[in-house]
Amino acid sequence: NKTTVSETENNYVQGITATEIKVGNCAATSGAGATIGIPFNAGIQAYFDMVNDAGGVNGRTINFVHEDDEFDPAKGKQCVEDMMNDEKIFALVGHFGTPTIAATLDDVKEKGIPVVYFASGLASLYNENATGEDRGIYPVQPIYVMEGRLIVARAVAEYDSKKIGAIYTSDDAGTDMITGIRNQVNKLGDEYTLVEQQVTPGASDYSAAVAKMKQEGVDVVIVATIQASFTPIVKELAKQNVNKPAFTSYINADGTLIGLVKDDVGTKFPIYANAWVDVSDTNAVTLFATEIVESSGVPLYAANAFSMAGWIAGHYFIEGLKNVDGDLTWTSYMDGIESEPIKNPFGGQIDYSNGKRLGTQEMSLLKMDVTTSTWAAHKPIANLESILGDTDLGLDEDKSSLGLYYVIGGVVLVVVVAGIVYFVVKSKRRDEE
Amino acid sequence: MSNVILSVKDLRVNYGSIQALKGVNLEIKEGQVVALLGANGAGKTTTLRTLSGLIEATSGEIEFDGQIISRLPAEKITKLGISQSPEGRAIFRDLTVEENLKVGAFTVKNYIQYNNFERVYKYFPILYERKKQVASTLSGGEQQMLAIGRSLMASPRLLLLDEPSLGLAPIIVKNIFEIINEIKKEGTTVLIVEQNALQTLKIADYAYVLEIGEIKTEGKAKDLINDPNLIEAYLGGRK
Amino acid sequence: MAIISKKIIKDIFFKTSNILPKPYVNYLLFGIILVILPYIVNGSTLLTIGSVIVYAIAALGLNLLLGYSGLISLGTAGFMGLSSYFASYLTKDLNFPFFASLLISVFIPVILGLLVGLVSLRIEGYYLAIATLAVAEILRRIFEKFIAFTGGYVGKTADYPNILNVFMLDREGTYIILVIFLIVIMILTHNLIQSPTGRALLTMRGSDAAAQAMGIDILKYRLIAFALATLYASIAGVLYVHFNELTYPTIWNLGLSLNILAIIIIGGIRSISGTVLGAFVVYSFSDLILKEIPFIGEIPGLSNIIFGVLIIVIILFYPQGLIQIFKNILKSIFIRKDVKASE
Amino acid sequence: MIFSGIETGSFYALAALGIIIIFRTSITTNFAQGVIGMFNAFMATEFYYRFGYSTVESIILAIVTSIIMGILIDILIIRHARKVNPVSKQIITLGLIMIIMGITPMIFGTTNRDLKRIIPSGQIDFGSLHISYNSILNIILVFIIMFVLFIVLQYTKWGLAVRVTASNEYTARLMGVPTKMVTMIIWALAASLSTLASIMLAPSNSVEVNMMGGVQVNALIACVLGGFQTFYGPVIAAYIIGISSNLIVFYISDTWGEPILYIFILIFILIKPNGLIGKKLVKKV
Amino acid sequence: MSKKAIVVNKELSNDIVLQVDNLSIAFGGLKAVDNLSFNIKKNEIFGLIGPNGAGKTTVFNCITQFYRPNNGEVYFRTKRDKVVNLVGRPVYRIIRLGLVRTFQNVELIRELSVLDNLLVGAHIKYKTGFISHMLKTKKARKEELDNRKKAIEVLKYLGIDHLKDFLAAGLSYGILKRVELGRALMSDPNLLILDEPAAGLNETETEQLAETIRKIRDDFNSSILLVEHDMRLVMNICDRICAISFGKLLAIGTPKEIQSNKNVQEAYLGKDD
Ligand SMILES: Nc1ncnc2c1ncn2[C@@H]1O[C@H](COP(=O)(O)OP(=O)(O)OP(=O)(O)O)[C@@H](O)[C@H]1O
Ligand SMILES: Nc1ncnc2c1ncn2[C@@H]1O[C@H](COP(=O)(O)OP(=O)(O)OP(=O)(O)O)[C@@H](O)[C@H]1O
Ligand SMILES: [Mg+2]
Ligand SMILES: [Mg+2]
Repeated sequence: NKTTVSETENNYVQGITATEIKVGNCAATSGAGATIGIPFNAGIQAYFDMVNDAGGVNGRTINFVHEDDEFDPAKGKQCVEDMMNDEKIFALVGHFGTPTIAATLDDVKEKGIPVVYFASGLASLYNENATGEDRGIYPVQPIYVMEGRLIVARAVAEYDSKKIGAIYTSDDAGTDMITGIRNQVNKLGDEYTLVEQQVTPGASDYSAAVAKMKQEGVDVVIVATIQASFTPIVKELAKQNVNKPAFTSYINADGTLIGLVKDDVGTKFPIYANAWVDVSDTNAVTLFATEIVESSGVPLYAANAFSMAGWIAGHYFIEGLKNVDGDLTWTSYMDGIESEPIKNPFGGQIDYSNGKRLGTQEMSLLKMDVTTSTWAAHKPIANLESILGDTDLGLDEDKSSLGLYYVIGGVVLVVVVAGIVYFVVKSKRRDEE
Repeated sequence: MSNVILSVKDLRVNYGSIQALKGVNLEIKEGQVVALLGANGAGKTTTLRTLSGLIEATSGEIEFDGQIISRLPAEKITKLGISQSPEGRAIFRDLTVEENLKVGAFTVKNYIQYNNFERVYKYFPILYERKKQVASTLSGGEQQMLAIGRSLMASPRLLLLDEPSLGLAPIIVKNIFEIINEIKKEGTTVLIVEQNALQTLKIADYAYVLEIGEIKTEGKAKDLINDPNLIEAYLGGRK
Repeated sequence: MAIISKKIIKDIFFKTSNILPKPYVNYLLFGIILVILPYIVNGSTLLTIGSVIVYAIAALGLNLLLGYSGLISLGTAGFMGLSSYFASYLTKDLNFPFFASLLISVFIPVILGLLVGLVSLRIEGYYLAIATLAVAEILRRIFEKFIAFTGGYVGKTADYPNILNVFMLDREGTYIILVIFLIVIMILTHNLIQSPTGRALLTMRGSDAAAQAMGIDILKYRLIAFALATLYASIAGVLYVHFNELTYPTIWNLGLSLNILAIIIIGGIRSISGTVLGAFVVYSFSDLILKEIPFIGEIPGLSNIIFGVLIIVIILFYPQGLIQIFKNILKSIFIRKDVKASE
Repeated sequence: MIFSGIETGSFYALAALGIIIIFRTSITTNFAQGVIGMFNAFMATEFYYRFGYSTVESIILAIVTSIIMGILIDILIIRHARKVNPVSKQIITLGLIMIIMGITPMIFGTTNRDLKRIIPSGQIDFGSLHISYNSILNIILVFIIMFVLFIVLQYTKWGLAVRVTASNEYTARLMGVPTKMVTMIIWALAASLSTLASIMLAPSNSVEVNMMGGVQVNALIACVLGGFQTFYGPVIAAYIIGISSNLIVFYISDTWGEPILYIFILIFILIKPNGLIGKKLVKKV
Repeated sequence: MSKKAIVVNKELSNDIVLQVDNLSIAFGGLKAVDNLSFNIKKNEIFGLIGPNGAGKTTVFNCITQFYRPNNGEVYFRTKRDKVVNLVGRPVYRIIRLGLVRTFQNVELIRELSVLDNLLVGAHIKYKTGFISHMLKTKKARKEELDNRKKAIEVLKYLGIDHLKDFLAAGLSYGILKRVELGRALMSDPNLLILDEPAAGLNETETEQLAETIRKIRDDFNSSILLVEHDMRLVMNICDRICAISFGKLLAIGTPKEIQSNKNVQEAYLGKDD
């Protein structure tokens, strides 16, 4: 099971030399996205540092390069091309940001470069049977639509809730999750109802959405949002005394968030979060904590969900590498990573065999513990099937075909309004003159 | 003989590469009315603006009442008692007449301000009638009166008037010259720039004639008025 | 030899700085330089320069609007975004050919622009600026939420244009289309601002009263100004989506509108070459130069800070824009010598 | 919900007031208003967590730093921008945004932070309506600040000084108005107003780089809705936006609430082009 | 105003160019112009005088439709010898009829050269639209060339052709006044309205101006209506003068008659020393 090093350098695939494997990514390390990008990359770097300190993989150390794309998909696209064509990296590790991923998915597939770990739960990454150029895509994080379904399952299983409230952001995470939530609620049958409210990420007032939850008297509230909106929504729930159990996405299963909300929430209501990582395995967590602090020098990153995600990204890439048989090429790497299920350092595993590209499908449930400021393990890792006995794991997205009619209607409306305003202005002017 | 209140030594001012004043010397005695005459573009306005501190001189010295003011900012100079009715009126267009006058009295105490209001309204009754009107809608002449009135609001010790008669009806122009006489009696020193040279010389004590940035002639107004050559040459007037 | 080269340089620079007539030659020359670029620079630099061209086109429109008619709009990004979504929707979802899609994609924003132009008769100055900002915000919300049409936060993709089924363009080909659009627009704009229309716009900006007294119909010229500004912006939007192969709601935010405003302020208002120069400074300085400097490039955010400082410094010292530096330098080099020589 | 609209409206109002007073002295719309507040909210957390001051002390210290920041911005930049036209000044504030956005993560790191309430807990109940003491404090505080500012600006010599500085700075100096001082005070004041807004907003949100984005846009729109000519117009408009956006979201549409509100506002300013309070100035030729 | 008011065809005796009938306008409570009537004959130089704030500029604004009078009509004989009522017409249409004005505070475009400022005055002469301008069609080029020639002629006429390429921003007030006059002349008006053309000019310049105004009347075959406070100029060149005060008519007559009118002396001229 050893990779043999070719004699002549010419035979190496891009990014590979006798002693080094160059991988990279493009993430926002400045501006608004820096909150995520910097710790994420620190996590990847920490894992590679650890591997390199131990002598690398088969005599090759990992050289991780990254560039700032400022969360601008156009820049991200440029950057990814840079990485693939100029930096000549072997693989993209930790492909970052939904818009950039959506914009570059075709490019990376065309190039055929392996991409391990997407920092996104974009639905189009989901593929039950990848062949050909789709093969190089290796999602690790759960797909948001799937997560939406899982959250509903958990809410129902925990509280037998019939009336489910959901507040979701209008971004990709929120809208994909609400798709899964709707989907699952529908599947559950008529006795289950959904009250949904959309909010704008980064808004300064969420009281209307929360008031709706209160008015409708929901049994549980699902907070299907990214971190920036999670805090204010939970605070608003507490403020308005909605006091119903809250369920949220793994995105928010982040220790730093507890500090932000615990004073407000106190013991008013429990908050649950999905988790695809199991932090109860103290060995794994300690290893991660020591390595990340040593590598980045930032103690806070030891409890940061994004640096942990980066760590996992590094882990999956390396595990795939270890399984490679023969010369290291893109194909052999793909064969390697598919050859056996890869364990997540923090519980669970992903099987890429037979073209399965499903991301993490099983998650545990955490409960916020305000006294210790931690997310305590509440239910072990499980998939939809084992929670509700639901066997259909697909993601049937509901795509409405009304788009075209709306577009035409909108266009007509604009033209008509323009015409009316023109005549009004004209006649007004005639009056005035 | 009264003492010198303002003396200007070798004042030079540039606009970019254009030299507008090329070494101007002036001396103004307290309580006098002094005229500064000269053709278009001679640098009269530039002189006044420099005195008020709106333009910085490249070199030279301005001394007001024993204090060097050439490097002081405009607002400090105004506080010392120099007030100007600028060329082009420069009223605050979006403020009312009353507010404009109030700003004119920014540097003086409230009780003085009330007296000054009375005085300005006495000089220009039309301003009293228009006191709540937004200044930009005043007629041209009314705006001019407002600018002059505003400069009086500060109870200045030295009043600088830049073409005060511009756009005013003949009857008001006569008034203006009477007003100048009146405030002179109260002890205010006046430096006046006018196109209307003859009429100005009639009320002035002393006059300077500027030509392209330099003082060409100076003398008692009485003497200059009788010097037809001078009037012909520099002021472009006959009669 | 040296003399000849100096003369050539002089000719070129003077013409580009609009001192001599017939700047067509210079625009074309500039275009040729741009076209040669792909053979010199690497792929990502090409992408950067492509974006510069796109934003330069939008900025030329805003320059007409702000510099000539004196109306300020903060809605540029909204209009660009709208046309980009139309272009993507029409070519990708409905399989329209490139030119048909271009026409339709540009039509809608222009109608909206005309609407704003109508409104500008009643709302002026900062009210108009913020009102256009509100329009752009509404459009951006539509981009975010009207998922069936826009793809929401995932964004929407497009392909390199396919012209008449004959030219299936690749990136370099699309880039050349960009350059052609830019040069043609520069020339047309140049013609326009030197014409009675340009004068009428300037008059309107300087004095409403004088304009009307001289027979200039304010409504008509405001509509023209807005129509052209949105036309340019939406052409830029269409080119953006085809060149970058994607469009995404958060690109089209207030920041972009402000950046396009920054282009004309930094480059030089009422100057075509200034606008293009400004676009290069705003959209490539940071990527192509600042980030390449070792220390600055390594610390995230530092290049932004330096660029922010740079913008402020430029405005404080060159309120007329960077193009002024060029003109000054050229004047000091050539004119003085010429005067001496002719004496 | 209406009440929370009033509270949010107060934040908008503070920010709008900051924008409007800068507009009235420097004749430019300050796009950096929000990020200045954001930066100083970080300062407050820094005082609280790193230096161990109490919440109130931290807030006061943050206000002090914001005043210093406002003064610095004026001395270093705005003062030298007299000859710069208003539109270019807007771009200067854009440059400020870039600088502050770049510096913030360098100084304070990239994690979101928490800022405590002044009154940590307790609420008044009216039936199903619960209003926290802190909200009441916020609202009262904002009302007092507005009232004092309004009196000062409308009825004192300094208020007049502010208005003439905007109208014509050169002539204002000629009248003895220390315009440099006026702009400096105004920038300091604007910075502290926006800081106050961000500090009041922070406890129900969290302190992060984008926290003031929505406030900034809504404050700008409030200025237009209220009219640039008075100080109280934008304040009233800010409350209208704060309250009605909640009502529209609640009763009409959660997804399209904000666009609908903006469309209403657009239609309104079409009908009343100078805003709620503004009066039309006749241009005389 | 309904359209009817615009198309009224009024009989004007042949030698009258402008007839102002019962013109009134008020701002709030202030009656700026109060029931004023006068007329201007062909090739006449007509002066309008009155104290500050009497309403002279307002009369001009009412004639050129910058203000809409509350009451009264303004009849005008156009270039094509048709009589129209100006009241109710869009401001920008007035110049096409042959009536053009200058402003009390010079309204020139600072960014444009002197020549270009004059070309703005020829705006109504252009027949091509903005698309031809963008494409620089042959017709557009020819038009531009023709107007340019004409502008240079006018500049020569006013004696400022050496300044044609200077930007308006840097020129002195006296010159600017002349440029504004030139701009007005570009449209070949048959009535020229001048608001305080001599303000800020010194005595020599004022005399030159008087000459120029007379010449314009003769060479351009047009009538001239002017407001001015410089009595020497007014008395020197005007054929007839109308004096108003508080918006009301005081007197109409020859300069001599006006000068000796008691009311005018009291309200406007002041007693002679
Ligand atoms: N802002 C300026 N920039 C450049 N040059 C200027 C400026 N202001 C004045 N000048 C020039 O400076 C010289 C003096 O101008 P100034 O206004 O002082 O003359 P003046 O005597 O007041 O003339 P007038 O009688 O026309 O008011 C003139 O040549 C003028 O062109
Ligand atoms: N838009 C307006 N709103 C209110 N009042 C106005 C307006 N326009 C003019 N007025 C008033 O109407 C009166 C007439 O003004 P007008 O400008 O016609 O005077 P004028 O005769 O031209 O005076 P001057 O010789 O001083 O220029 C003035 O008292 C002025 O304040
Ligand atoms: Mg002068
Ligand atoms: Mg007048």
